[in-house]
Amino acid sequence: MDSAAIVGVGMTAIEKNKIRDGFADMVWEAVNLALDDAGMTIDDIDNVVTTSNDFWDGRTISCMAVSDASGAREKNVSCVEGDGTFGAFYGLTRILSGSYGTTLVTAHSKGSESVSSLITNAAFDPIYQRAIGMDMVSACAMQANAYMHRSRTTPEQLARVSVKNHGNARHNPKAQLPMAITVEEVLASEMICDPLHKLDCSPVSDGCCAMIIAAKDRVGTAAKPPVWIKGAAFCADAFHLGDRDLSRAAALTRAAKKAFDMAGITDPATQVHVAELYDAFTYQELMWLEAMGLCADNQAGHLLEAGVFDIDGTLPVNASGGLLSGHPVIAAGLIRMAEVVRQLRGEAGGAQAKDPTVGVAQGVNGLCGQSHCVWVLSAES
Amino acid sequence: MSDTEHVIIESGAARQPFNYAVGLHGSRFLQELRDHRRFMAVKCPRCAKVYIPPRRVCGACFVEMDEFVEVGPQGTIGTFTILRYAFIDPETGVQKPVPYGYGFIRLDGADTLFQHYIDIQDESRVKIGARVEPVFADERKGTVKDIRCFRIID
Amino acid sequence: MGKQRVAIVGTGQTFHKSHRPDVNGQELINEAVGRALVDADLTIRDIDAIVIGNMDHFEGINYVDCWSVDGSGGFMKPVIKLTTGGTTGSTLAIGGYHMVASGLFDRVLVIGWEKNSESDTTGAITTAFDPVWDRLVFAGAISGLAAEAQAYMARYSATDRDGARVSVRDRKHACNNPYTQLRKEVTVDEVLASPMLADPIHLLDVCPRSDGACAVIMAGEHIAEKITATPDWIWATANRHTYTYLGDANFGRLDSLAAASREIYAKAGIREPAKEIGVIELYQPYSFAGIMWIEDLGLTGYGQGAEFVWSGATDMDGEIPINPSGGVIACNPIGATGLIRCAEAALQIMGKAEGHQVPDVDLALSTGFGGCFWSDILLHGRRKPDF
Amino acid sequence: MNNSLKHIEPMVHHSQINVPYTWWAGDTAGRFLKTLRDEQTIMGTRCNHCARVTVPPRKTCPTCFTENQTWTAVSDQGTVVAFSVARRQLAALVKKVPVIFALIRLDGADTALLHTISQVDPAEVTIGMRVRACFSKDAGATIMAISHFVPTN
Repeated sequence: MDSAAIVGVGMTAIEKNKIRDGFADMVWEAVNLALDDAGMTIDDIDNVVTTSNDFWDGRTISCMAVSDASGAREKNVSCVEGDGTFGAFYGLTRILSGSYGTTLVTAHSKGSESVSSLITNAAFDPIYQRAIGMDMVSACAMQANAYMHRSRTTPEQLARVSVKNHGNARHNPKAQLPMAITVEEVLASEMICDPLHKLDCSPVSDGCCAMIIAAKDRVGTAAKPPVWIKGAAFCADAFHLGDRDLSRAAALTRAAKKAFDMAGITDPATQVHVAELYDAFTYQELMWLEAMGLCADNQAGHLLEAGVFDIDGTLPVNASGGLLSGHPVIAAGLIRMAEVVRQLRGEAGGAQAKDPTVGVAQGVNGLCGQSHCVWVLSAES
Repeated sequence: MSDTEHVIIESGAARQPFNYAVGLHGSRFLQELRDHRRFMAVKCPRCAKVYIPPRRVCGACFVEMDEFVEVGPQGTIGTFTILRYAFIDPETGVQKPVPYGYGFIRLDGADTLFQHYIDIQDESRVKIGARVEPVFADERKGTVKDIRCFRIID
Repeated sequence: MGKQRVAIVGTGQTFHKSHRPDVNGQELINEAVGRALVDADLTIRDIDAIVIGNMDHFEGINYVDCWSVDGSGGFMKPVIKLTTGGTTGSTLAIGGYHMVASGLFDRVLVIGWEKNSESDTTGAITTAFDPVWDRLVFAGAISGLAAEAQAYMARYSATDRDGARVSVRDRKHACNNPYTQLRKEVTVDEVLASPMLADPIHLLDVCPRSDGACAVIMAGEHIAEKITATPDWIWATANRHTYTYLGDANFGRLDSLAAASREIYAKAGIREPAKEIGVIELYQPYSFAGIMWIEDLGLTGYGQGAEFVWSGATDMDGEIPINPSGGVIACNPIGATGLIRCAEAALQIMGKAEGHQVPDVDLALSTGFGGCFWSDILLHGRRKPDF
Repeated sequence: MNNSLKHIEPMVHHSQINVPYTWWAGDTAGRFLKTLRDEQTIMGTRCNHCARVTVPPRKTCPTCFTENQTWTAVSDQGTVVAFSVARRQLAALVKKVPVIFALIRLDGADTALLHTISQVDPAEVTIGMRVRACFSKDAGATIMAISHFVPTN
């Protein structure tokens, strides 16, 4: 697939609490950065897709807050609820349908404004589950246990993900938590929910990302070389955690296979050069790597220890610092895509992988990775 | 077990607290209202439209705005209704007493309307185009409720 | 893979009611999905992707796309959620269109739903408005609409009898639609005698609260005609959002609908919409909109909407029947409502509207409206579009 | 940032969303919950197509998407397939920490039920552990009619 490309990306700094900024302020900043990046003005944008979540934003029809700031006035605009990768997917279809030549996609969230435990508790079924009192952390901790039990992954290996990603974030001026830490420090940090320590969990964050996707015949007008969309797919698993094999991400496996098939990739572990994955918790990076076929089953922990996923490894993973270093939900997946774009353009500075031409990005919706969206991007058409 | 009994699950005391950032444009407005009983609107540098409440971006022009202009405090009723059915205010969980006036005020000098309550002591005087002035709350805290309502002055 | 034309090949609705204690939300969704699959003679295995939406704070469930897979059939399929408030249903239809038109999917299931009986509707609607500027003094959706009607009446000297005439029309049409909620004829005098909610809106001028779901199956052009002999071709889609804060609205006009409809007419080469379009399913949450918004749609000149409605032109046997289904005034499961308009327009094109069928419809229009003055439009045709 | 706003103190509006919900359980979940309350029995549904027994029950088989289901009682004992132990008192938690959350596959069921385990040292909980349900008479027809699970010995 070579019909569309990413021609501009922009993101705010990821911070704990952007007290000066409302949603529109963040979107305005990210959109203007994306337009500058693309060498475009708002008049070059044919349509807009904003991405937000009514629960996180504390507002029904949360997208209303950002329609002016995203330049959607007098344009066709739509609003996806969920991770930004899903917003980008809808934006892509609006180009492939032939209706529009360019789509501006935004995704924003301010975790600082709400109580995330209550927001994610509301994702549990109100009749069968909610009163039990779970949230995203306690659910994912359960999945971490199931994954570790099956794959024999150790707490030290989980901690190593945190060490790597916080360390990588030191090269990313927009990251919230750049840190030089040790495995021992991760394991000594507060136990939030067994087996997840505080440093196994991503922080609460504010941030916004914007992206401009263009049809093939419009990429020539952009300021920078296009990053081509070679494959994109998404898939949802069962809702009830007890209906799934929680130690595996079957929906991710399916979405990744479809995206790789579209891109003509037969051996992702060798043909992908850089990956930005949804590491909301340390175990997720390892579990998603295996589920996507970026490494063999039960091997992610060992390969991590061998340095394969370091910036100078053979498959750098979350060279940006990942979500562990800043996690504005909803924007999170779109930021992963933007970071892959930066890598493929050679703009990642100290986090730059060596000459990558193919990268993957992933976004997640729902509890314990129920629904995934996978993007395969390439510097080459 | 009764087959006709429909089971209901209730949310009970569950609620979601929020700390909404007002933004700097809005903060300036609320502080002027609280401290000086002044209405500060913002003017678009391109189309010259005067917006209240002030906001950062003119949606029509896609430009940032930073020229504040004082508007009001008097204005005219742009449109209105008189609410006669009661509902639960989701913020307080309590019903507001009805009837009450609810309208959109065109403050002198502003191009957009300002939503608020309208005093309806004499319903016959409440009409589109009627002149109004704000009635301020005794204790002002920096919210739009620092205005109690608008009252008819002609 | 490649872009392709899109048609609706099946629709399904629940029997919309004030409350459905016998089913949870997933099961409600499932009823509509099941009927749409039967209508298209497909199984869930034939569906490539699902587009779903509602308004979160009506049911208090986060990540509904994920939660609903038991009912939607989304297990191990691509599922995406779109939400734009009152326009959600029509936004979903536009989303389904692009998903199929992109060539990435051939058969897409579009689902809109709401169980309004599970929350305080006005309380939940209030959460849709800006927490700092609008929410503190917001007086419910009906008050906003009432302010719009007041502005229109002042500008064009319309009366509450004009509004009542629209309610009489839609409530009469609803009697022919077994799926809708309120099926009782009323007179103009009965509308005017019903309790005043917010001047000038009486109880019988507005929509009820509803539980309901609607599902629509869209297919790419190379298979649509194999699925049904009478596909409903989607000719064009358009939308506009103009809201920033409530006080920004141009009260008395729906600028977003005017702009979106002009885009549609330009795409399809329509010059005289009232003559060229056969039927309209208008997202009309209260009666006065039935006068005002047909002017914004260009069916008649500004200030002439009431006269147009009184002439009978929008009745079932008129020049351009509006809301043969009974419209939103007869039932309003909000997240489904816009999609119901789309499904009803499809039924008219496909000739499946039974008791409320308008004869020989070649072109139909369905719209969506959001409480913040947003508009969506889809143009449906019996003939495959040649553009 | 422009000059006119340089010295403005950013404000935060403290608020809440306080909309009450009354969810209809529906006939299927309603029967499950009433049976819990009235008979302290855990019911599932067996799909007549794929033969999987789903607990909690569903009107439609989640995998086959058919309504062809038979009600069947499952055991109140089962096996832990996943668990976590909440140590920090996050807002959603109803009970005081530590709270042990678990997915429990009841004997006779093919899917696992989400609930809590009590009366055990969290350090002793393992995947594969056997547990049984304890019922509560005060919780009405809710999922808390199972108050928690305990180890079987």
